Amino acid sequence: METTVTELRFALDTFYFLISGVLVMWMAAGFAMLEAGLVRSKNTAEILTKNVVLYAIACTMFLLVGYNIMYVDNSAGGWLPSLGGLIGTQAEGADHSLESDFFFQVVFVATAMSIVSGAVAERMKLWAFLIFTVFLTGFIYPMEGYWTWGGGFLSEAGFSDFAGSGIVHMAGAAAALAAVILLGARRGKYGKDGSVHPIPGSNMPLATLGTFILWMGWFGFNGGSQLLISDAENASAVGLIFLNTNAAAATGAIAALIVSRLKWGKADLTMILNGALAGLVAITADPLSPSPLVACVIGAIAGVIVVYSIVTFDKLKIDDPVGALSVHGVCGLFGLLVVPVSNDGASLMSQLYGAAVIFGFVFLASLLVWYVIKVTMGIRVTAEEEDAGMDIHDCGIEAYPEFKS
Amino acid sequence: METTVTELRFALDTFYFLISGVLVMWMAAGFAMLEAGLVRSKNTAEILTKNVVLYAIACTMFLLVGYNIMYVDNSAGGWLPSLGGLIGTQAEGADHSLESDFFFQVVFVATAMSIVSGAVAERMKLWAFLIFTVFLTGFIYPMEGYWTWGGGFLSEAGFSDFAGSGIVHMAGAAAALAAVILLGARRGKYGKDGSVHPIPGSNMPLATLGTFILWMGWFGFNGGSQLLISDAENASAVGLIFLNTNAAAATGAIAALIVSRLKWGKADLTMILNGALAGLVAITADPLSPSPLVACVIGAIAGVIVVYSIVTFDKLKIDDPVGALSVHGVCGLFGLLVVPVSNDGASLMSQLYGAAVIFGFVFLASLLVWYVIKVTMGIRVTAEEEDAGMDIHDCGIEAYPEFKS
Amino acid sequence: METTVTELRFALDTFYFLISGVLVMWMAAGFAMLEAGLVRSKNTAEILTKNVVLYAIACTMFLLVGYNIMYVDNSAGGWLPSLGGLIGTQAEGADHSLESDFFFQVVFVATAMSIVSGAVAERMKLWAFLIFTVFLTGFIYPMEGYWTWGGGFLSEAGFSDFAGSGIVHMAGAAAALAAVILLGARRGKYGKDGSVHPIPGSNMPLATLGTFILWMGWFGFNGGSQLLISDAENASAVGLIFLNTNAAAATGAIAALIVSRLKWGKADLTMILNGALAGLVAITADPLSPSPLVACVIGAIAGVIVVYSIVTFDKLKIDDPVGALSVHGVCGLFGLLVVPVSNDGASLMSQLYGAAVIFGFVFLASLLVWYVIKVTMGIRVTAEEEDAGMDIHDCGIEAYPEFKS
Amino acid sequence: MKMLTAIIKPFKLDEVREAVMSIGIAGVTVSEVKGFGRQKGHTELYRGAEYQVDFLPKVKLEIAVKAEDVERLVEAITTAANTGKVGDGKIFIQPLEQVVRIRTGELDSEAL
Amino acid sequence: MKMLTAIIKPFKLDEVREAVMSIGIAGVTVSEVKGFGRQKGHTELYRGAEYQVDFLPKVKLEIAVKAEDVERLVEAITTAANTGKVGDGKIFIQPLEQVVRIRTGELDSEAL
Amino acid sequence: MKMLTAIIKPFKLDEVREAVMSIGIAGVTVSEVKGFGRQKGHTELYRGAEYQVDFLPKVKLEIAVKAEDVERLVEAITTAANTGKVGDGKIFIQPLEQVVRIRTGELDSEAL
Ligand SMILES: Nc1ncnc2c1ncn2[C@@H]1O[C@H](COP(=O)(O)OP(=O)(O)O)[C@@H](O)[C@H]1O
Ligand SMILES: Nc1ncnc2c1ncn2[C@@H]1O[C@H](COP(=O)(O)OP(=O)(O)O)[C@@H](O)[C@H]1O
Ligand SMILES: Nc1ncnc2c1ncn2[C@@H]1O[C@H](COP(=O)(O)OP(=O)(O)O)[C@@H](O)[C@H]1O
Repeated sequence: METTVTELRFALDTFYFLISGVLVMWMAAGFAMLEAGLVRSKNTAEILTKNVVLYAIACTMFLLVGYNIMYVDNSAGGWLPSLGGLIGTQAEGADHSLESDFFFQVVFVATAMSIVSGAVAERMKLWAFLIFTVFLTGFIYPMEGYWTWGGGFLSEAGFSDFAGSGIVHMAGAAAALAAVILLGARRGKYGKDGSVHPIPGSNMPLATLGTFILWMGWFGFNGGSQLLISDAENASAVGLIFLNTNAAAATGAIAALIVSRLKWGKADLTMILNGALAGLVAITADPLSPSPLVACVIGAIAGVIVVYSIVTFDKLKIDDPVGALSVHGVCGLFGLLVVPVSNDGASLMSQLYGAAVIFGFVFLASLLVWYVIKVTMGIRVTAEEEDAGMDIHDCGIEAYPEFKS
Repeated sequence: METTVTELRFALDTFYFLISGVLVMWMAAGFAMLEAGLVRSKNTAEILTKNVVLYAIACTMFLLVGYNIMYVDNSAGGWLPSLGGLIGTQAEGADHSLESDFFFQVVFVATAMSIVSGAVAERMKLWAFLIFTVFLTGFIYPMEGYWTWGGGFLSEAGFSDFAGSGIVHMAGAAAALAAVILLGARRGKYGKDGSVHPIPGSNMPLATLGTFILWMGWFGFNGGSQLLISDAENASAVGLIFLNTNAAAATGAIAALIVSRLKWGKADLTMILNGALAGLVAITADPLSPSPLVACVIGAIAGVIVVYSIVTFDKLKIDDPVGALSVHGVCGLFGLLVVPVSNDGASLMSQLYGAAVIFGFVFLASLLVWYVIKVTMGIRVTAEEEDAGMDIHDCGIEAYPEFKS
Repeated sequence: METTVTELRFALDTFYFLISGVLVMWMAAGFAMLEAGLVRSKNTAEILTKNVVLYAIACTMFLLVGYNIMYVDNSAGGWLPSLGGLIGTQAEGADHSLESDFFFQVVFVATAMSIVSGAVAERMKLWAFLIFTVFLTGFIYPMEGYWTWGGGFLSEAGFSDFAGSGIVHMAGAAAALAAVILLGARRGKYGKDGSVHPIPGSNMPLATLGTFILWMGWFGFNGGSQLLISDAENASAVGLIFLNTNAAAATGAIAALIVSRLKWGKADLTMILNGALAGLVAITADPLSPSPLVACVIGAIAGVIVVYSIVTFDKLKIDDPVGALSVHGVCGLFGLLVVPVSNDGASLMSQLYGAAVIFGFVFLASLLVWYVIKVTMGIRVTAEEEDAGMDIHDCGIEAYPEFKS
Repeated sequence: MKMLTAIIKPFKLDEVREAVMSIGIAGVTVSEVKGFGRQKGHTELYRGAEYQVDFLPKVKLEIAVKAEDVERLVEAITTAANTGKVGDGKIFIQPLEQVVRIRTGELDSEAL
Repeated sequence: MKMLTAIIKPFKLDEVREAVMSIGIAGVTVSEVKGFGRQKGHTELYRGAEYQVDFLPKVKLEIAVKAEDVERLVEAITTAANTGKVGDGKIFIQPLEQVVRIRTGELDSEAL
Repeated sequence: MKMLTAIIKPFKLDEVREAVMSIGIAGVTVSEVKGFGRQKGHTELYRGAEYQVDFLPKVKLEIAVKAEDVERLVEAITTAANTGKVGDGKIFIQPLEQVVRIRTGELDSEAL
C-alpha cells in the first residue's frame, strides 16, 4: 500500500510535468504565429521556418548536451558546470520521472530562443540564425541556467527567479539585443531625419492567436515550475500560480489599452497583446508569493512599462519588429526586481546581482557568437534580398503565393 | 498515510480543475478566431481587440467582486447575494484548492461575455462594449450565477443546469439580444423591401479554427463541471461527459450539414460550424444523464434548430453576424428544456421557471445598462465609420494592412 | 483505504486517458489547418468542410458500430470480429472508465480518416468523400484495428504497433492511395511531357500552425497509448514516450531541412513540416523501446525518407497535394519495420506480415468502396468545377470571399 | 468607340453596376485600386507610432462603349455614384480604336 | 504605337504569355480583375441566404506595341485564350502616343 | 489632356507620389500589378519541385493631366522612380478626351 501510494504520487507529479510541458511546447506555436503576424508577408514563410527549426534544434541540442550541462553531476554553488552528454540516469527516490523532467525543461530552452527570432525578424539570414541557435540552446542557456536552477552560485547567492523572468525571458532578450546591435534596423524603418516609419505587421488575427496560445501555454510555464503537485500544499500553490499568472496577464492587457488610449486616442491592438505578454513575463519571476491583488498590480505596471519601452527603443533606433526586447527584456528585469516586494526570501541586491550576471553573461557570450558568425558568413541579407523579401531568397516560397495582382 | 491519500485526492481534483480551466480559457481564443473569421476584414482588428480585452476585464472584475458575489458567504436559497470583494479563504476540508476553483469559474464568465461580442460585431463602439463588460462580468452574471450555482433560490427550486446552457450561454445570448435590439442591424444587411443581403465573413479558415478550439475547450467546460474526479464514480462520470459532449457536437454538425444540403443543395460551412456549437450548447445543460445515443439525438436536434433559428432571426431583421443568439440562446434554452427527458431530478416546470428567471433578469439588467450607455456615450459608430470599418476608427490599424490594390 | 487508493488509480488513469484524448481530438484541427494551408484558396472552404464533417462522422460511426466491432466480445486471435453496436458495458476491475477508453479510441479513427482528405484534396467530390468516411470509420478501420489492438490474429502473430504507425497512419494512407489511383491527378499538375508543375498551397502560416497542432496532439496520441500511468513504471514509460516522440519530430524536421538545403539550396518550409510529421509517424510504431538517441536517428531517417518519397510520388504522377502518402504511408511502414531494432519482442518478419496484411486489406477494401462510389455517383468533380474551385460548387462559399480584384 | 474609366467609392459598386446595366451596357471590367486626391486620408497607429495613410480604397470600372452611348453612360454613372462628398471619383474617356471578342473573333460593335 | 488590353480567363494566363513571347513581345503588365458580361455568374450561399455573384475572376493584360505588331499580337492572343465558351474575353486597342523607359529615358520604340 | 500610366517598382511608390505632388498634380490612382519584361524573374521551390516565377510585383499609377503638364510629370516620375537597374519600369502616354468629376459634374481641366 505504502508503495502504491508513493508511486501514485510519483505518477501524478510526472503526469503534471508532462502536461505542463505540452503547454510550454505549445508556446512555440504561439511565438510562431505572433511573429508571423507582426512581420510583412514577404518575410512570413521565413519566420515560420525559423520558428519550426529553432524548436527542433533546441530539442536536439538540449538532449545531446544542454540538459547535462545544466543539471547533471554539477557541483553546488559553482561557476563552471560539468561537461557531458545526454540526460543522465533516474535518481533513486526522485519525485518524478527523469524523462518528464527533461521534457519540461527542454521546452523552456525553445522559449528562450523563440524570443530571439522575433527581434531579428525581416533581415537576419536564416542560416546565421540557425547556427546561433545551436550555441544558445546547447551551451549559453544551459550554462546560465545551471547557475540558478542547476544549483550553481546564483542560487547560493539568494537570487530568486521562480519560473524564469530572468533565466529564460531576459536571457532571450539579451541574446536578441546583441544580435540587433550587430544587425541594425530594417531598411526604411528610420528616416535620416530621425523619424520613425512604422512597418505594420501583415496579419493581426495571427498575432492575436499567437498571444492567446502564449497565454495558455504560460499556465504550464509557471504552473509547472512549482515542480510538484501531489500534496495539498503544492496543489494549492499551483492553484495560486494559475490565478496570479492569469491576473497579471489580464491587467497587463488592460493597462496597455488604457495607456494607448490616453496617449494616442486609439486602442492599439498589438500594444494590448504586448501588454498581456508583459504581465506574464513580469509575474514569472514569482507567481507564488504575491496575493492576487498584488499580481494584478505587477501585471498592470508591466503593461505600462512595455508601452513606454517599445516607444523608447524606437527612439533609440533599436529596431525590434515584435517588441521582444521590451516584453521579455525590460519586463523580465522588472519582474525580477519586484520579487522582494512580496517574497521575503529575496532581496533587491541579490536580484540585481542575479539580473546583472545573467544579462551580462548572455549578452557578451551571444555578442561573441554573433560576431564570429558575422565576420565569417555574415548575418544580414543583402539590401536587395531584404527589399524582395526573405521568403523568396531563403525559402524559395512565399507565404501566400497565389497570384495577387 | 490516510492524510497522504486525502491530500493526493485533493491534489488530483485541483489539477483536474486547473486543466479544465485551461481548456475553458482557450475558448476565449476560439471565440476570437470564430468571430474574426465571420466579420469583414475591415472590422477584424476591432473584434480581436474586443475579444482580448473582454477576457482581461472578465478576469479582473470577477476577481475583484464577481466571485465573491457569486460564491462567498451567501445565504442558501436567497435572491440577493452578499456583497464583498476578492475570493474569500480556503475552507477546511475542501475538495480542491480555492484558487483552482476561482480559476475554473472565472473562465466561464469570459465565455458568457464572448458570446455578446459576436452578436454586436461590426457596429458597436469599442468602448461602449468594454464598459458593458465591466457590468456583466462583475455584477450581472455573478448575481444570476449565485441563484443556481451559488446556492440561491433557483437551486432550491429544482432548476438543473449542469454546466451552464442557461447560466452561461443563454445568459450571454440574453445580454446580446438586449444590445442588438438597441443597436439595430448592420448597414446594408436588410433591404428596404425586406430582402436579406448576406454579408459574408472574410476568413473561413479562422472561423473553422475557432470552432475546433471551442470544441476542444468544451471538454474542460463540461468535463470540469463534474467538479470532482478522484474516485471511480466521479471519474466514470467525467468519462461519460466527455463522450456525450463530443457526440452531441458531432451530430449537431452532421444535422446542420444535412439540413443545409436538403434546403439549399450545398454544404454551408458556417452553418455546419454553428451546428457543432449548437450541439455543444444543448448538451451542456446535462451532459451526464443522457446515454450516448440520447446525447446524439439532442445534438442532432440542436443542429436542426440552429439552422432554422438563424434563418428566422434574419427574417425578423435581428442582425447577428455570427449566429450567437441562435447557438447560445435558442439552443441553450433547448438544452435546458430537454434535461427532464433523461434526468429524473429535473422537471419541465422548474426548467421553464429557471430559464425564464435567468433570461428575464439578464435581459432586463443588460437592457438597462446598454440603455444608459446609449444615452450617455452612444453605443453605435457613425454610418461613416461603419462604412470605413471599425478598425481604422477604434484601433487605428487594419487587420491585414498591406497595400492591396 | 485500499478501495480509495484503487479508485484513485482508476481516476488518474481515466483522467490521463481523457486528456490524451483531448490532445488527439485537437489533431483534427491540425489536419484541417495543414490541409487548408496546402491547397489553393479556391478549394479551402471545401477542405475545411471535409475535415469538420469527417471528424463528426467518425465520432458517430465509431460510437454506433465501430468500437463494438473493434473491441467488444471479440474472440482472441480471430479474423472476423463480432458484430454489434454501441460500446458495451464497463468491465469489473477495469483500469479506467469504459467511456474514457472509447473517447481515447474514437479520436484515433478520426486521425486515420483525416489522412485521406489531404491526399484527395482539390478534386474529389465532397459527398463521395463523406460516404467513404462512413465505411472507413464504421467498418474498415475497426476491422483491421481488431486484428491487433482488439486481440485478433495479428496480435497473436507477434505484430507490434504501439500507437499506430501501421494501424492508423499507414492504414489511412492505404485508403488514400486507393482513392488517388481511381481519382487521378489534379488538372495541370503534370505536363504532357512528364514535367511536374508545382501547385503551391495558399497559406503557409496555416500549414505551419497545423503542423504545430499535430506535434502537440501527438503527445496524446503516443503518450496515451501506454494506456496506464498510475504507477512508477508506467509513469516513467509515458515520460520516455513524450521525450522520444518530441525528439523524433525534431530530428525529422532538421533532416528534411538539411536534405532540401543540399538538394535545392533552399529551406523548403513545407518539406520541413512534412519532415517533422514523418518523424512523428515513424516513432509511433514504438516510442517506448528506443533510447532517446535512437529515437533521434529514427526521426532523422524518416525526415530524409519523406523528402525523397514526395519527389518520387511526383515522378510516378501520383498526385498528393499534402504529402499524406509519404508522411503516413511510407514513413508509417518505415516505423513498423524499424521496431525490431530496439524492441526484442518484435521480429522483422512479423512486422512485414502485419504491414502487408493491414495495407493489403485496407487498400483493397477501400478500393472496392471507392470503386462502387465511382460508378454510382462519381468521385471526381467536373473539369469546369475544378477550374472554378470546389468551394463554389460544393459549399457555395469562398474561403476568403471579399472582393479581390 | 470609347473606353470609359470610372473611379468610384467601393460601396457604390452595386448601384453603379445596376445603373450601367439598366441602360443596356452588357459588359464591365472592375478592379480594386487605391486613390489619392482631394479627399483626405486618415491617421493610423502601429505600436505607438502614428502614420498617415493617404491612399484610399476605390473601385475602378472600365467600360468599352459605342461613341453614341457615352453621354448616357456618363449620366448614369454620375447619378449612381454621387454622394455629394469629396472623393466621389472621376470618369475618364479615351478613344478606343478596336475591340475583338476572343471567342468569335467578332470586331468592334459586334464585339461589345 | 498601340496599347492593347486583353481580358482573359485566369487559367489561360500561362498559355497567353507564351504566345505573346513567341512573337517577340518583350513586356506585359498583368492584373487581376473581375469581369461582368454575357457569361453567367453563380449563386453563393452564406448562412442560409443565397445571393448572386455576377463578377467573375478575369486577368487583364496590358501590352504596349508598335502599330505593325498589333495584328500578329491579336492573332496570338485570340488563339491562345480561346476555349470557345462564353466569357473568353476581349481585346481592346487604344492609341498610345509615347512610351518612356524610366531607367534610361529612352523613348517610344526604343523603350518597348 | 493626357492619361499617363507609369509602371514602377513597388518600394518607389512613396517617392514617386511625393515627386508627383511636388509639381502640383492633385490626384493619382494606384494599383498593384505584376510585370513581365527584361528584368529576370526568380526560381521558387515547392515541395521539391522548382519553378520559374516570371511575373514580378510592380505598382501602376494612372494620372490624368493637362497636356502642358505631361513633360514635367514625366520628368518627375523618371527621376523619382529611377534606380538605374533593369526593371525600373515605363511610362505610357495616351490621349484623354474628357474628364468628369462625379460629385459636381465639372468637366475636363476643372475636373482634374
Ligand atoms: N488626376 C487624376 N488622375 C487619376 N486619378 C485621379 C486623378 N484625380 C483624382 N483621381 C482619382 O479619383 C479619386 C477621387 O478624387 P478626389 O480628388 O479625392 O475627389 P473628387 O473626385 O471628389 O474630386 C482619387 O482617389 C483618385 O483615385
Ligand atoms: N463593354 C465592355 N467593357 C469592358 N469590359 C468588358 C466589356 N464587355 C465584356 N468585358 C469583359 O470581358 C469579359 C468577358 O465578356 P463576356 O461578355 O462574359 O464574354 P465574351 O467575351 O465571350 O463575349 C467580361 O467578364 C468583362 O471583364
Ligand atoms: N510592352 C510592354 N507593355 C506593357 N508593359 C510593359 C511592357 N514592357 C515592360 N512593361 C512593364 O514594365 C516593367 C519593367 O520592364 P522591364 O523590361 O523589366 O524593365 P525596363 O523598364 O527597365 O525596361 C515590366 O515588369 C512590365 O510591367
